[in-house]
Amino acid sequence: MTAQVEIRDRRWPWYAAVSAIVVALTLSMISPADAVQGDLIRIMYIHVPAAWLAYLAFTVTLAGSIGYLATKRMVFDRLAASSAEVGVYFTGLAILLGMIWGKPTWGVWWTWDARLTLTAIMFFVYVGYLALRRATLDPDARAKRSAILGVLAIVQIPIVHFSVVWWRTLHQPPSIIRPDGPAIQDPLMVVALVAGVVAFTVVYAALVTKRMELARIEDAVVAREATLERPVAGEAVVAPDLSPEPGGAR
Amino acid sequence: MSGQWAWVTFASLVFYGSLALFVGSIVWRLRRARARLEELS
Amino acid sequence: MSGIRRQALAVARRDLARERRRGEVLWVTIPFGVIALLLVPLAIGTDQATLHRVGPGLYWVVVLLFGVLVGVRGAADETGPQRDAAALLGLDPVAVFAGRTIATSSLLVLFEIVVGVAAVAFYDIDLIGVGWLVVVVLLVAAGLGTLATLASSIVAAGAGAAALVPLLVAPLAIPLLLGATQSLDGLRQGRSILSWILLMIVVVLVLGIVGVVSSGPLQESR
Amino acid sequence: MTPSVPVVELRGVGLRVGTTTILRSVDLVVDPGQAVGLFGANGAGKTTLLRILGTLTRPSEGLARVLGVDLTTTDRYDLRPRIGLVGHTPALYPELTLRENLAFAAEVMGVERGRVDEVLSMVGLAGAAERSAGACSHGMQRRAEFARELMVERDLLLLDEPHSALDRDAVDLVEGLVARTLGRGGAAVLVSHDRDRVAKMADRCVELEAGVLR
Repeated sequence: MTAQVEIRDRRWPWYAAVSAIVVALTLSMISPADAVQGDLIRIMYIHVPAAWLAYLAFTVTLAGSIGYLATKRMVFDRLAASSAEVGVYFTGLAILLGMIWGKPTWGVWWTWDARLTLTAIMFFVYVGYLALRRATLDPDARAKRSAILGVLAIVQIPIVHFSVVWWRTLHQPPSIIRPDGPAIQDPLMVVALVAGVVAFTVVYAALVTKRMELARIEDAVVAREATLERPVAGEAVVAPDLSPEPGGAR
Repeated sequence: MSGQWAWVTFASLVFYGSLALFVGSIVWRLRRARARLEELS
Repeated sequence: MSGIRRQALAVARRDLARERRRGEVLWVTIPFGVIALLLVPLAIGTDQATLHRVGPGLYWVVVLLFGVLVGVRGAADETGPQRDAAALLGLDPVAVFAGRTIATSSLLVLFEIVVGVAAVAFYDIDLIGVGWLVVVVLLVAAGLGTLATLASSIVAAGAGAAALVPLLVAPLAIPLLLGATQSLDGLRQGRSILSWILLMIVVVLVLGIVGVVSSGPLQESR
Repeated sequence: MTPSVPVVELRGVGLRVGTTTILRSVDLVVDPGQAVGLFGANGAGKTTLLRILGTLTRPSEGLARVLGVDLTTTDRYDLRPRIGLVGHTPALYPELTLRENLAFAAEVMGVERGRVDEVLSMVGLAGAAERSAGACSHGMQRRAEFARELMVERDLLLLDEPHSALDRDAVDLVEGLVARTLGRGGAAVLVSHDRDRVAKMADRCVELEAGVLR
């Protein structure tokens, strides 16, 4: 009974997210410094989980897109959209944190390594996805068009990935690849990293839950506005020169 | 070592700051949408 | 199937004839691309050796960024009544996609040739392996044409289309950019470029399949 | 076509876009061989109703069938070659000549090219075939669109303001086109402001008032 009441509380995702983050960040701060990187490794405890979420989020967007195309149920569209928005945030965060880590480690903000380049490309692909959603007003057209883009984006990612990796190996013999991944020596480091990944996943789930709630309410507002029937008969109605795409152009 | 902690602090600020902004934007949009729904019913 | 081919060719011919009369690509987009090539040395310096080295890469960047504009044209220049009338002719959406892609790709070949001549002249680019160059030029045109047509049919005609299509196309066109630049590099250094050619063929095929499969559902959401 | 199937069958059809109701519970049955005049003030929803019948807009409620095919399903796309629509805004490509415009239509529909010049002279545009559509007057463009409809045989003809911008000869042309369609068991819906002229061609007239059919 109690559990049910708690679940109904609309704030529970926030509570879960905040507690997970507190635990993970405490661990990341008390874990020992890395032998090579020193304290900079602490940035990794947020960078790596953020990067992991980027992939998770876009995979969920793909699932939502396919779900929508298969069933035409709006909940899948909301899932795809919410996950993409959260994913773009975490991709951006992962890139920024990577740069902040890279500057003291390598002396430069940016290197043209394959994974970094690919992450940046992915970021812009999904920025485009969100832009498409903003530009399309009719809910059904928006759901279908963005679902198709959601699938196209993922179909292209392996090809982009492959071409970028191939391009890097041609231009950078493996022997001079700088040390990138931190070598994990202490069990507490492993615990901190795992805790980070778990915590971020909880945060992701909370954000997507709330973002979907937002989408649902926005849809409800639109639906409610529609039922506030404008008096149709006995009055000059606005010009109904229907565009082929309601909300779109012409 | 203190230089490294400066970077770690910077990274933490970026993380907390951006997370607060992102969460804030969702909360703000939620409030606005709820208010609008309330207004309509 | 023959019906679709006939319709696709009719659409391609229509688009090309309209473009010939308007001259948008020939008199606007192509000069714009050439200007871009002209601007770079003004910004980075006119050192011949540097320009010779970065020339081919710059050329492909210009083709990718400005070539997208050739593809945006397609969706934006059809009015509602024109689209309705075409639909009631029984025009198959697959034929529309194929026809548009053919027209856009042909215009892109023209764009690549004219801008390419300018690039060779400005940056003193060596033309090595002309046979392969032709293949690369055609593959980039086909890939970019397909991608731009696909993106503009996803975006559909709208106020934001002209800005949105390039944003969708540019990141996904990266395999084409890498394929083209690496092929030119490979030709210069005598490496085999077969794998890059195959990569570009895969890109064209994948985009073509997505375009054909999605053309029906995209028409439906009108 | 089985004679028992009405060409148009609408029962309780409505259309809502976003917050606006454009059509509400429209009932309309048009049998083979019938022409129906559709009147109404500006903004009453006439053009929208025509677009629904032309499979271009999907109705949001009610039962809607043309030639027995449900207009809410994607099956409606198969109907398209059987429906002719001439709207009040010209649908020609202004850069192309009249002949090129019609040749495009012929090619898409699989009609032999010889028909193009044939129909152009039927509508009195043989001399203007090489002129680009954008340089032609509104009336000439409409004639060219009627010429397009003459190239094929449609089962449902939808004409929006068939008399506007047309002279006496061209009106005969429209009447001929309608008569031909009705003669082979098709039907026509004519939207107009001009009650007298349409009433002469139509078997029956209905009035659309602010989204409701009277």
